[in-house]
Amino acid sequence: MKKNQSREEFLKGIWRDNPVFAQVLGMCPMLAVTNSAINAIAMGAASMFVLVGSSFLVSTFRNIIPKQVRISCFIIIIATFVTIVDYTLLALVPKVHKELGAFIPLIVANCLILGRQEAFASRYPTKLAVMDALGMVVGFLVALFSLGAVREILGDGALFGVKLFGDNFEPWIIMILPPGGFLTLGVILLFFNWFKYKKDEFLEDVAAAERSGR
Amino acid sequence: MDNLLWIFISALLVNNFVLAYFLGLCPFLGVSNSLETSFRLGLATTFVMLVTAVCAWVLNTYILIHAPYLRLICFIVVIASTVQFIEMLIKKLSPALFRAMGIFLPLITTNCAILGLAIFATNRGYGFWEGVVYALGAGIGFTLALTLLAGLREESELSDVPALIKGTAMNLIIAGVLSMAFMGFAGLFSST
Amino acid sequence: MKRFLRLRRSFEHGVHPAHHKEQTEDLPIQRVPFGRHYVMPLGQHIGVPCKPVVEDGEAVRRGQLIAEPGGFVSTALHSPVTGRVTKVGDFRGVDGRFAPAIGIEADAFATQEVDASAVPDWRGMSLDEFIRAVQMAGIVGMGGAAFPSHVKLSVPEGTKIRHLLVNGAECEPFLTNDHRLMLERPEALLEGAEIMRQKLGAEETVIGIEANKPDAIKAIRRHIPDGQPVRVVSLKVKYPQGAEKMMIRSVFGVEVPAGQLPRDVGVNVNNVGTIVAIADYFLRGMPLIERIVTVAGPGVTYPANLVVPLGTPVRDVVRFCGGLKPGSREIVMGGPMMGRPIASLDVPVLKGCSGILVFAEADTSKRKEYPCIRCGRCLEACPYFLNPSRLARLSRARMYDEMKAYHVQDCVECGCCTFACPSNIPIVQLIRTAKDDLAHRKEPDA
Amino acid sequence: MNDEARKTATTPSSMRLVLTLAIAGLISGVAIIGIYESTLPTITANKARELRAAVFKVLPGVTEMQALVYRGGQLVVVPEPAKDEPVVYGGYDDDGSFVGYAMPGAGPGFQDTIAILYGYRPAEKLVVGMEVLESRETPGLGDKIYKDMDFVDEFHALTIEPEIVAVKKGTKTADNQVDAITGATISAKAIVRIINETHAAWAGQLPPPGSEPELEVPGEGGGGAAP
Amino acid sequence: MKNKEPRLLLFHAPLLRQAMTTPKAMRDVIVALLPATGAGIWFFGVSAILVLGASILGAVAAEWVFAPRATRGTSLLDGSGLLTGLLLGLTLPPGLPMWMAFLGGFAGICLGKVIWGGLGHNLFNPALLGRAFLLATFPIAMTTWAPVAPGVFGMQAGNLALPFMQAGVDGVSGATPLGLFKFEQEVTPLWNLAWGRIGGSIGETSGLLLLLGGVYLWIRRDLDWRMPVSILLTVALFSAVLLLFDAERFPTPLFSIFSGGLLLGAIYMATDPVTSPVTPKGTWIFGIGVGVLVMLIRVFGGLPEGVMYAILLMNAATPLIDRYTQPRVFGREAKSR
Ligand SMILES: Cc1cc2nc3c(=O)[nH]c(=O)nc-3n(C[C@H](O)[C@H](O)[C@H](O)COP(=O)(O)O)c2cc1C
Ligand SMILES: Cc1cc2nc3c(=O)[nH]c(=O)nc-3n(C[C@H](O)[C@H](O)[C@H](O)COP(=O)(O)O)c2cc1C
Ligand SMILES: Cc1cc2nc3c(=O)[nH]c(=O)nc-3n(C[C@H](O)[C@H](O)[C@H](O)COP(=O)(O)O)c2cc1C
Ligand SMILES: Cc1cc2nc3c(=O)[nH]c(=O)nc-3n(C[C@H](O)[C@H](O)[C@H](O)CO)c2cc1C
Ligand code: SF4
Ligand code: SF4
Ligand code: SF4
Ligand code: SF4
Ligand code: FES
Repeated sequence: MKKNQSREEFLKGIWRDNPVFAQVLGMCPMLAVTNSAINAIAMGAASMFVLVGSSFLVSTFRNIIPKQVRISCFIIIIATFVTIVDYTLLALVPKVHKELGAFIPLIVANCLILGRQEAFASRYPTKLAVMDALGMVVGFLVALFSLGAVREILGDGALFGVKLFGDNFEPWIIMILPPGGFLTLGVILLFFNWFKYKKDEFLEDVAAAERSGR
Repeated sequence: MDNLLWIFISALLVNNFVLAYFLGLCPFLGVSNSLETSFRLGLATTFVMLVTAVCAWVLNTYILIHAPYLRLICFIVVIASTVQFIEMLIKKLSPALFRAMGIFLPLITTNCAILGLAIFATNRGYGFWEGVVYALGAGIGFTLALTLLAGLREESELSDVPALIKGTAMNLIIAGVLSMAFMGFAGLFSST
Repeated sequence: MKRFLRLRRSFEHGVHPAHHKEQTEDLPIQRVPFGRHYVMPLGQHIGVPCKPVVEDGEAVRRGQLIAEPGGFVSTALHSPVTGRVTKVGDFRGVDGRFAPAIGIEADAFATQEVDASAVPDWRGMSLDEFIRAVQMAGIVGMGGAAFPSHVKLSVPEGTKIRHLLVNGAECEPFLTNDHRLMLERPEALLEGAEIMRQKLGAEETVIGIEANKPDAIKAIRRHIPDGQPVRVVSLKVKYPQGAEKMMIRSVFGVEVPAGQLPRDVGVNVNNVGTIVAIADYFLRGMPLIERIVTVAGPGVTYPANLVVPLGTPVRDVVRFCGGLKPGSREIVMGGPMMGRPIASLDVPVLKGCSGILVFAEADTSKRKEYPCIRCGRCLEACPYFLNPSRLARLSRARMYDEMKAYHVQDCVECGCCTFACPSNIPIVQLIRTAKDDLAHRKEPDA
Repeated sequence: MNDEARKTATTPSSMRLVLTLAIAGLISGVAIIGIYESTLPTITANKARELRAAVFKVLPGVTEMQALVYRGGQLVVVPEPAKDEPVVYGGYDDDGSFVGYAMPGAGPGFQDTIAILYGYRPAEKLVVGMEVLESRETPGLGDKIYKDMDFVDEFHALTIEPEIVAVKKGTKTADNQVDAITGATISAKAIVRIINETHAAWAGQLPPPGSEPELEVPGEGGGGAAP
Repeated sequence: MKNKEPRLLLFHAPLLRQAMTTPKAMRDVIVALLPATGAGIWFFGVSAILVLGASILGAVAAEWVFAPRATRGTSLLDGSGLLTGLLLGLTLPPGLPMWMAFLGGFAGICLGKVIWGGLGHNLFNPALLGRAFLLATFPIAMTTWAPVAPGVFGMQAGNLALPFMQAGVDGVSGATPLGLFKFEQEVTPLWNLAWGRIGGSIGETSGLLLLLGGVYLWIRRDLDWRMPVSILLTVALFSAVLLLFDAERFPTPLFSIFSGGLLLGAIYMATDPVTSPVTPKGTWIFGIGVGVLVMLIRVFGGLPEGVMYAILLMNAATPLIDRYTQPRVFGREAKSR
């Protein structure tokens, strides 16, 4: 029971409640750093560390932290993790850090993370909280990656810096520029809606078939 | 180093916070369904940005040179508390003004546009006035983008937009087109 | 500025439809011979329906009172013919729905003359008696709205009527009944106007006529008795010059404030037909039992201007004019811009029916509709400076309440916007829908 | 949910609130300082390495460098330049003799601020190298200012007086001229403008050729933060 | 009498209509554009035909693909899709690879029209949206101006580049009068500007023919004269004022008006009824806004030309303008809406 509940918590974040596609949270880092797949992954990893870590702490101490100051505590915790990530990346992979630039500190402001603490971690036992965090962040990663991949492939004719279409492919510069971010995400969301719509249609048909079958 | 005019224009149009830096998207996509609200939210944001710029400058010049590692936490805590303090002040002094934009202040204080402003201003080593002008540009730019989007959204209520597209997808595409249009400002006042 | 506008003798915006009057403008007014069956709906005027005072089978004389006012905003009804009441009950009305009316069968052998025994002495009357008399004479606005004229006469304390404005614009295409009337009975018109003016205590009478009826203008000017304060004003040919507020704007250069009435700017507007009806009653004792109707349109064999006893089925009128041409699909009561389409030929001619126009399907508004391209032509057309494009789009989106902010209530449904729209959008219907919705939603609390 | 209930049931004393925050702050402070201290050496080392690499790149033949700032009317060697104090880097060859300055400069480009470092040999008044440290110029167009080697190479022997001018591609005649990049004229001109402005700014402050500051500490040059 | 009762219709008044219809308006605009198009073909040869064809094809294809099955094809009949394609093509450089032109038309209609619900519902000018998309996507190809073709049969190698592949040869950039003026301080003689034997987009070069088409549209009452007039006046005034400061650095009013895409934009694109304000006052504001933005971008901005961006930006502001320039209703005090 508990087992598959935690599995459930994990899975929901990836598709049904996908933070980006379904909940439209944490858009800013989402769009800002996804002009290449690698940046997207790096950002995702950073967020993962922060979200999972803070969810863990928050839900562990959820009974000790008084309601009145919980938000402040959350923020302090998150900010701490972010600072840690910031310095670690700066020390280990300066190149990536330079690419992501100011957007690592901005993870603090990412609605997704604070949102999860408030909505989930502060209410549920550690195990579930971590699973939920993992699910969410994996969903986030999926979104980041798909966006980053599309933008890099079209915008640079490459994936992870590997040229795909030979040298005289004409890159779609716009994809690397800000408008490309908005447009691509918009179109992806469109497909997401379309898929859901088709799915619902399908389910209805099935239901109808069954009803007629009875 | 950069002249003030360029800082202002750059933050306002060329590198608009929303349309070029993707900052403050949540309010941008969330609140922009009504024109009045958007405009007031924009004003509130501009105001908070000004406060932020000042705070950031004070912190950078007096505290953070000794303890750079506290940057993030300091920014958050100080900005949040200052804004809250001012919020109370406004509530006391001018209820009207409070009703106009006060309600938004809590919503804004931790959003990434504000924090972003502080961090960018720091990274570029802006002085006091540069910081203030930067904040002003960024704030007005945010208001501009928000108001335009809100107007377009209200208009699209009247046109039969396919159901699949209605909602966030459409807003993002509008935003995309807007940021495409804002590319026209690139290089404005930089070569003169 | 105002001065300049007054010189122009017109209002802003509006449209210029081809006026198609050549068909009938030179045809003298004829009488239709009496037929057999007549139907007098009890609610053919704006306001409360009237109450029948006759029963089935009762014999009635031409001009005899057959129904009395049902309230203040209501008028009397008189028998258009000498004959027998066949039925007091429901008959098919203009819109095809059944409505209470009095059916009369003409007596084929009676001499159809009005007993002008009692010609009322209007000079002796007090204003209130006069108003009562107008009401009992069954006189309503012949300008299309069929609004009880006595209501307009009864001005509340404090408002002083300074001008009597006689509306001879006849801006609607095809229609020439007012034109012929002014041409053939100028004396009656002037007499009636004088009666009204004196009773209203107005300083002068102004007769507004569109410039495309010079003969009418000349005729009236020629007959003005010296000493009678009458001005005949020639107005720019433009639809809707005849809308009272537009005409007031053209003639006096003032705008009647929205939501207010002509009387609030000291003007009383009456159609020429109404004025002549006044004269006919107070000088010849004939109540309102017949009116002049223009029968025209591409679908009529012999177009004409006819004096038609009220209640005459459209069928008889059309037959008198040689019947319908093949392919006629639409018959309109009133003008082509504001008139109402009728559902069957049995519909009777009413007090407010200024014309019977017959069209083939090709001439009607059965045109392909395109989306609104926001070209703004409707804004340029609307004489009330509304934003029809916006109103139509809001109505489509069912955002009726938002439409109030765009003053949907000020729309008089003149149809200029629809006329001008290149996308054939039924703007007027959309607006009407919204108005109805708003009105009916209001009812409960009001 | 029952712990939820418990929380709301007991309204804790403000004492407790403050305490909680204080503790939280304390812990986080400790954590942060910890990570800071442990990463600081590597970070500074990285920065220094990057800087040295850049300096050596723009000043060919240089193997040693030190940070110089203008204080009290002259250029002095400082191990740690103060924050936002204008700084140049002196470059020296193996036998410690002065080669030239590596001068950081920045200014508005087509999209956003461009930060560069260029090598300057005062003796011949020559620009001998240019490196773009930071730019958000359009990929495929503006980024040619560092991707297009033809353009970068033009800064290997460039007379800086009276001033550098960018001319339409292929029309370079004098050796104070730079062939602009077609399609990215603005970025190209921006680079030139930045160099000219930086040069003008320092002109009065650099000592006459030959009397540059000596190389002080061989080995670790000034680890001054890159602009 | 002879004929039996007809079944009566109940169409509502008004039964009369003026002559103009929306498809007629679109057709008029296409007709008005023919002279300029011809000139483009004359100057740039087969290339022009190829590019125009590709962009029109792209636009129409998008219209067709995304139309709901029920109305598929019918939406093409009003001719607005074709017009969009044509206008887009006229704003493209003649040397552009055909696949790019096609993509532009397709993207323009998708992002600029279909998404909003088709004709009349779009918020941005589809043709210009398509162009903006292309410019941001392929900046180099889009700023590579082929020289005027040797003859009607002249043709650029670039046109035939394989889909998604580069145009191999990269031609000389900045050969437009504006580019020359901005980056080489070189003034093109006015007559060339007016007649159009100059580098530039296919349809933008021949100012006189564009004006001719404009007059035709004005006579047919298809466009709101306020729009072009306000734009051109603003631009002229703006550059006249600049001249007072520095006659060397700034362009003359006539140069400003006849160079670049200003005439094409002011007469055929800013006037797009769908994406410009409906109210007369709003039209003035829109026009002045476009004029000012154009001059800002041209004179102080990074790009040589700004008409497209100016119009798109004002499109974005149109809802606001419309909202605050509601006409004063008859018999009421003047008030915003
Ligand atoms: C409740 C009510 C009271 C009216 N009272 C007057 C009046 O006192 N004076 C007047 O000139 N018209 C009066 N009218 C008539 C209208 O002004 C208008 O003449 C009538 O509706 C027909 O005009 P139309 O053909 O332009 O619709 C009144 C209308 C209504 C609905
Ligand atoms: C759009 C419109 C056009 C009108 N045109 C005329 C007209 O041409 N002649 C006319 O007598 N009344 C016209 N009317 C009716 C007048 O507004 C007004 O009701 C009438 O002249 C008042 O006189 P009555 O009550 O005697 O009809 C028009 C009304 C509207 C709304
Ligand atoms: C999307 C886009 C991006 C651009 N990016 C740059 C850039 O990064 N740097 C630059 O100098 N010009 C850039 N430009 C401007 C033009 O490419 C260039 O300034 C113009 O062609 C004039 O330069 P030229 O005379 O060398 O052709 C860009 C233009 C567009 C449309
Ligand atoms: C005067 C006029 C100008 C037009 N200009 C444009 C234009 O610039 N771009 C465009 O895509 N469509 C234009 N159209 C066609 C139509 O309005 C356009 O396809 C709609 O924007 C599509 O909804 C124009 C139509 C007219 C009547
Ligand atoms: S009723 Fe109709 S036709 Fe007659 S005058 Fe009035 S508007 Fe004109
Ligand atoms: S006239 Fe028709 S198409 Fe033009 S704006 Fe009005 S409603 Fe729209
Ligand atoms: S505004 Fe129109 S609907 Fe309302 S009363 Fe006047 S005519 Fe009737
Ligand atoms: S019908 Fe209404 S909206 Fe249309 S023109 Fe007449 S008054 Fe204006
Ligand atoms: S992530 Fe930027 S405001 Fe929410």
